[in-house]
Amino acid sequence: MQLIECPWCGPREEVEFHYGGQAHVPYPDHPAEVSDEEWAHYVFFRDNTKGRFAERWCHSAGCRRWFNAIRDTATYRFESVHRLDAPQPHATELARSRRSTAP
Amino acid sequence: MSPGPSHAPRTPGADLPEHPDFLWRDPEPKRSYDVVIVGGGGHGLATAHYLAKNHGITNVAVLEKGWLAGGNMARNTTIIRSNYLWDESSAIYEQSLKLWEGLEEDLGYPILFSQRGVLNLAHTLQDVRDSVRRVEANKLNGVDAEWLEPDEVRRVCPIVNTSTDIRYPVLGATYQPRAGIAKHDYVAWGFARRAHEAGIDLIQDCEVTGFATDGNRVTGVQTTRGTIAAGTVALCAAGQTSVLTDMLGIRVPVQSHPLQALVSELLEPVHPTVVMSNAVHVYVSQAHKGELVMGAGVDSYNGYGQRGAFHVIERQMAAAVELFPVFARAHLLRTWAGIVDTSPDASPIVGRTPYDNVYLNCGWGTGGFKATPGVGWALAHTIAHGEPHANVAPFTLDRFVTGALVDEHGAAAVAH
Amino acid sequence: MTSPFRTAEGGRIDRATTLEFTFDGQTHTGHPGDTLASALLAAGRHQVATSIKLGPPRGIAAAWAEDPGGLVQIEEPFPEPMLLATTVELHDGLVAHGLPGQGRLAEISDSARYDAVHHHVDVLVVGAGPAGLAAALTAARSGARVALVDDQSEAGGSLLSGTDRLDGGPALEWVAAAVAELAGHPEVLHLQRTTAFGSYDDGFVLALERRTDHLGTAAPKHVSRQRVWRLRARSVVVATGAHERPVVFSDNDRPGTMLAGAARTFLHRYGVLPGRQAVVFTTNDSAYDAALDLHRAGVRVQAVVDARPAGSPRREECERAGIRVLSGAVVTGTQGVERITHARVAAFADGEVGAVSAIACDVLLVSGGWNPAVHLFSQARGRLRYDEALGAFLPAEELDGLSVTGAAAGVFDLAGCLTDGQRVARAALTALAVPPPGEDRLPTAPEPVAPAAPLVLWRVPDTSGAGGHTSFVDLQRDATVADIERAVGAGLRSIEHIKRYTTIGTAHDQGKTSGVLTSGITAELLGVPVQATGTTTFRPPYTPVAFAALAGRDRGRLFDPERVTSLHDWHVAAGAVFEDVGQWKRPRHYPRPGEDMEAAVLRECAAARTGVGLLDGSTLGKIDVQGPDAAVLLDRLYTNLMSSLKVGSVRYGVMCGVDGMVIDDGTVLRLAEDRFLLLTTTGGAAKVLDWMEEWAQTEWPDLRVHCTSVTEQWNTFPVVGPRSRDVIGAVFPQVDVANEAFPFMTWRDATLDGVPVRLARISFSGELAFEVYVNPWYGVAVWERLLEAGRPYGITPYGTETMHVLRAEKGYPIIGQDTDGTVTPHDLGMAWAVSKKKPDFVGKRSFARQANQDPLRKQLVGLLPVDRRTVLPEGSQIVELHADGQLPPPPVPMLGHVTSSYRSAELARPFALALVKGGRSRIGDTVHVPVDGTLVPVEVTGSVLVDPEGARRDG
Amino acid sequence: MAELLRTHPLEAWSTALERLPDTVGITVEPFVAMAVVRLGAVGAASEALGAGLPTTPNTWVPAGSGRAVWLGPDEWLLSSTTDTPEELEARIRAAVVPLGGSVTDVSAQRIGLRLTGERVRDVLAKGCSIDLHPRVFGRGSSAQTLLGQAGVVLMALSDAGDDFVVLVRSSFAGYLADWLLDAALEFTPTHDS
Repeated sequence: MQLIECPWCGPREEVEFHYGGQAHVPYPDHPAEVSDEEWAHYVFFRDNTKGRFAERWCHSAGCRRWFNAIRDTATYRFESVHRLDAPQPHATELARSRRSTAP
Repeated sequence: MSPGPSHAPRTPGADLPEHPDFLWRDPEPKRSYDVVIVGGGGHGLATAHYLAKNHGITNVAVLEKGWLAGGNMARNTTIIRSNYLWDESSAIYEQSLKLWEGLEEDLGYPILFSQRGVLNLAHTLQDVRDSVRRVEANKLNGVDAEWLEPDEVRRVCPIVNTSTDIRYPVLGATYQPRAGIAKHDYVAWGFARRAHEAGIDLIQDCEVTGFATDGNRVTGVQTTRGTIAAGTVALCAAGQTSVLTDMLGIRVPVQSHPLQALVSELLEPVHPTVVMSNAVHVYVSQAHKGELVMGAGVDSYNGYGQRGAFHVIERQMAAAVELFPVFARAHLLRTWAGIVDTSPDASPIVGRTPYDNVYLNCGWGTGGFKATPGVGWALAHTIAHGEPHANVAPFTLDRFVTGALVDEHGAAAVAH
Repeated sequence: MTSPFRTAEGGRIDRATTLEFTFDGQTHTGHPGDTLASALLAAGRHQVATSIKLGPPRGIAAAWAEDPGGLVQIEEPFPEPMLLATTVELHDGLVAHGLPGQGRLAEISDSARYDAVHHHVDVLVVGAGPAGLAAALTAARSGARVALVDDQSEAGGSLLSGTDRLDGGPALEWVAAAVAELAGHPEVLHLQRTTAFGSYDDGFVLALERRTDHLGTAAPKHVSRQRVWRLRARSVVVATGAHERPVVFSDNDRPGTMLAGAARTFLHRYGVLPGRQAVVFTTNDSAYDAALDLHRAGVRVQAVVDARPAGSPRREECERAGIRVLSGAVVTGTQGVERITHARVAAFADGEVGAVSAIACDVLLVSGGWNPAVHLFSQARGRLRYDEALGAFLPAEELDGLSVTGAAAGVFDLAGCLTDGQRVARAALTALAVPPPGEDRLPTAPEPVAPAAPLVLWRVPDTSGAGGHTSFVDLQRDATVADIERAVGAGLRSIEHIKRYTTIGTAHDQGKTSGVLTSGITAELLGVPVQATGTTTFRPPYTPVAFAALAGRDRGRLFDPERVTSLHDWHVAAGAVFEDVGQWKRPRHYPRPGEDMEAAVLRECAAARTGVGLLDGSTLGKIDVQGPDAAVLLDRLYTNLMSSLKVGSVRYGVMCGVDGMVIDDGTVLRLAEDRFLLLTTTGGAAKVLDWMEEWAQTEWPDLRVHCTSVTEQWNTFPVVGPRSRDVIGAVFPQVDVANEAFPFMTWRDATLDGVPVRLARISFSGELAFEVYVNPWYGVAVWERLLEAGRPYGITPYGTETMHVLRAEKGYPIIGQDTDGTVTPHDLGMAWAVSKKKPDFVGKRSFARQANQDPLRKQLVGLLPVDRRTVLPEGSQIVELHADGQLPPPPVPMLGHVTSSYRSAELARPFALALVKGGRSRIGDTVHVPVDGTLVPVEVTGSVLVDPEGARRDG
Repeated sequence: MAELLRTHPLEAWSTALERLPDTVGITVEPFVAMAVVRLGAVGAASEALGAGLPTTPNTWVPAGSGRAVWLGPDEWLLSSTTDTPEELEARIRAAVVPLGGSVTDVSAQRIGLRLTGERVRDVLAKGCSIDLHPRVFGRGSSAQTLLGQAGVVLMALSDAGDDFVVLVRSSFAGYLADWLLDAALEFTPTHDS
């Protein structure tokens, strides 16, 4: 059972946290204008990186604040945690461009 | 109460048949194959077997990054059932179950398929509604299924706590008599041996590091043992799927999570069937040698570590003792974890990809083992004909665009 | 009853007290401090069990958890399957018998208590041997918070098994002093009988304390029998020692064959002689201690058989004692039936075995070297390396916050263990920025005799003609050298495959003695280095742990919290039958004497439809939403428009997920321009609040809005029925309850004896209805006022079942019952609740997807069984018959399923709600529902079956 | 009509709690007014409220007749033993709404339990994963965390680790009381079940 560093409350047991999946997936500015496929990607498709991964967590049993983290999905080690108002140094680096799923 | 001195030696485990004297050879990879299957687990090996058996395609390599069937196949709780809610799901799982019923003969391998039945317990009124809904759908789909009242549950599995004063009393259960368990290593090795006999190369310690592509075709697979040219590529890597699709630049809506399981010491037979419970999350069977085999819930976060958090096991034990008071002093002997790839609608993703000659098979979540022969059969057909087999046709990648999901979350029982 | 093999004196047992126990139906005696194994050996009994597959006898082969032989079943004081006789502490009245392989569970449930405790320390030391004690003392002396856990009944580790001396006195005197000193440090937790069984991230170690097992029937009932310690340490020191390893030879499973170190333990710790006539077979110097100690204790040591051509520097010591030492020789096999009578010995050079001669003995002591107990290190994902000299796997790296010391790290001499333990502890303290103690004296240990290099010998070539079939590698699984040879012959190379093919290492001992042997033998057969073969993964738990111990106190009523409203005691007193809704207990109905649920519900429904009924709706989720942008957030999360809602008014709203499927619904009260009160479903309360927080925090942090749960801040009592206005008017005389003054879907504030109360005209039944909101401090009092005022009108408390009937008659869906995560508002016929004005809201975009345009989507409709009798089971499927009126063969196309079904007092017939493909286009059609093998014809209707024009809600 | 009577969710537990020895004393706190304050501009609010709101996470401070507990970077729980719930909410509203804050009466949302005695830390340790050692969790410390399976707000009232207040959602009160009584059992030797 891991300790997870809440940016506000400090290290707490992992049972106090809720996992929010990949970070930095913004809600489309104009959903009505995106294609079905782009919309599907927003709704269903998330990176599933093996290794360093930018993801969202919420200290649900504590201060109930969401935050971002860089975690290695192979070792489960947390590299860093970030308040939502903090800049995201790794975001761009971790973001990947992908080709479409259209057959 | 005490049987006193030990009697004539019982021989648990003696019912485990010997493995054959020879299983498979470790060949050097050839330069080129008609079909390269990435992933030497149950699905990959079954696909190889049916490619040879049903379609005469034998110039095939199965690439395994570690040891054969050492991933989820070696780590699962071996529950086999087909009592799924939606037509699309019950179709492929039921065909798979029918194949299971003839698999021992087909493979000439004692896979110990034991049709001891599966109970899915209902603990709330909504569980009951969902259960009846699933049973009625199963019947109409030709899947054996019945609804059991608590006293009937007790008759099928006397050790289940059906008293009304527990936190979540058992209000009944769905029952599929033809469901059961099998010995996972035996199944995998049975497929592997047949594939090997058919001339298919099973290549271990061969990790895929990249793909050579030409437009919308993959021309070769780059591996730690050199580049291998491929006419067709099938991805059967379960939890590792995204690692491969990332190399191909294909986005697939799966997330890899740790799924833990555990086993007790060998015990005298107490548990005649398989019991699964959603509200009181536990699923348990007593395997052939007498050990209790249990699965826990999927850990919440993405993880490729083949290990999970122990609080999940502790919660699992609480549920087990709550539902099976006699388990109190059974002992946890070993825990482990696999990596399950879960999809947004808890249904698999099988079929075409943006590459003309690459087929995808993933997203089975916790349902992969029971589907092994079924998906092997369908994927082999799909590869041989270049067209999706009817049983996998509904499970395309583009259903997430059209919205035609096969959502097994809402109304399915425990998704294991 | 006698103990012929008990020494005259010595040992750590209390000879003054005699304990009586029963094994295999025979009564024996022993002493406090004995294990079941030592007491049996004292009685001259080696055989404990028979083998799992083949059936020959199996005896005690080691002195603790690594024993592969002595599996027993406990019968008294309470049946417990499969324990090792070597780890069962003796107590009066113990009843046990040997196991051939399968344990037996009790038929009755276990009444013992189990619990878990969280404990935080700076330094956790696992193992109270010399290295562990030295480490613990150093850490404790620094004033740090320390925990020392050890699996034995007393501290000392290997010192308990020998005659070592420290500071010129018996080493155990130093142990006693160390334990006393630790007890004097307030920040030290020292636990014996506590096995660290799992090591996880961030210094998290799980340990099982056996608190009362050794007390037998005298165990106090209010104290937990076993406790799981959840230890969180900033630094972990693993000092778990090493397991002695046997050498494999033919017939090495014969009772009387025992690890040499174990024999020393039985002698020194338990005052037991393993036999009268011993042969010692070794590949290293450690077994010479066993030979000499047993000799001094009066055992005739026939020979020390040392596989090393050069033998040992300790040869002379033995010869002075008259013990024959055969160097460059091996034991090739044993003779005897139930018990060893002879060891077969032969010269051994360059892997070749010479002529065999038999040496008489009743015990054969074997040592093939030592395997450091690296389990906890490996579980923490530390890499291991194979050490050619030791023939064992050692930690290959330093881990953050976890260090290994003593024998577990390959340090085998006493002085070395002490200094290494201290060094590791000081390093740990330094890493934690805790100043190591100034005064930190170690006891002086005698200069160790430089040992001769051990020989790494996995197995002795089988000259018995059995072809390795009697050369056992894993005694618990009856797996032999022949089995490994066969696995390799089958084409297997991976040690994981070998393990599965042979089942080695899968038994109770999880391969403590067989694991490394298997790696070694496999490497030999494959002609590869042992490092390349490696070991199978070390997985928790280190030793087996009872399910109940891990379940802890989360059993019975503590298994999962029961949530109740402030009215719960009243409901119980009123004879309510409860329903589990999530974690809540809700009254389902209130049967009167002689009433079944159907009768009670018909009565409750009739009251609500014709008089007045009262419901405890307090479990509904309530969220207070405040801030200048409150309306903006609601507009983005509800499908309908909330910003246009007037202060003082109420609106029903639906929430969808981004996929456009309904996730929750409820009413919204606008309390002020910048403040709303949201009502959610009972089950959805937490999800909806989290959902709102997630969007507000992660997506729209610019919105000035705050959400606060007030679910338990308000009781909610719907007062329902034509006479509800009379009741509310009577209880709140100051409120004008006339329809014009207090119209439908509005709310008003009122007070009752100075207590603020909120009233709302909301109807989930179609009847004239008011909801009363009050602080639960006063909940019971207000509830009783309502009952009192309603008495003239026969006010009737009703439960969830009646609530469901009433709402279903009106076609109001229950999210989660009439929906399953695949249903849109349009499918529910709620297009009216989906705003067309708003440019966007969560889920809107998904409505435009292809599958959402399908005219054959399932839609919510009503069903009326044509026979006017059948109550369709909820969950029933709906089908279309062939023209011939027959059911087509499977797979039968299904149109949908019954989501809700009730008997209606109002309609005087049963009815149902259902999701049906293209349902609204089928209204008027007759379809069929299979029920118990018959096909029940049902008419498809609209979903609103009672008062479609809504005349009643205004009374 | 007679004044409306108040009922407490733990009335049925009172005798069992009274039977506990002093080493694991558990008493039910009387009802007090409580309100959740949400606000960015802390300084100003403290001034307006005439009570300092703690800005250090996981701490509480005395505030008037009650306490101010840190719940989040812009969230506090204020209590008062002298105000009625309505008075407390009104007073705070007047102070914080002009500053863009909000306030919600949550007086009945949670109930309070006072845990006193030399063994209460051992009782809490059976279900609370955070470190309650006085060195790290002395007077003035607070935490929102899990106790057993119930979410709680935990406050340390002494530097000796022998005096705590636990706030728990009212609907979980019975569960937590049962949980605590069960956890305290081993410290009540007279008790034999």
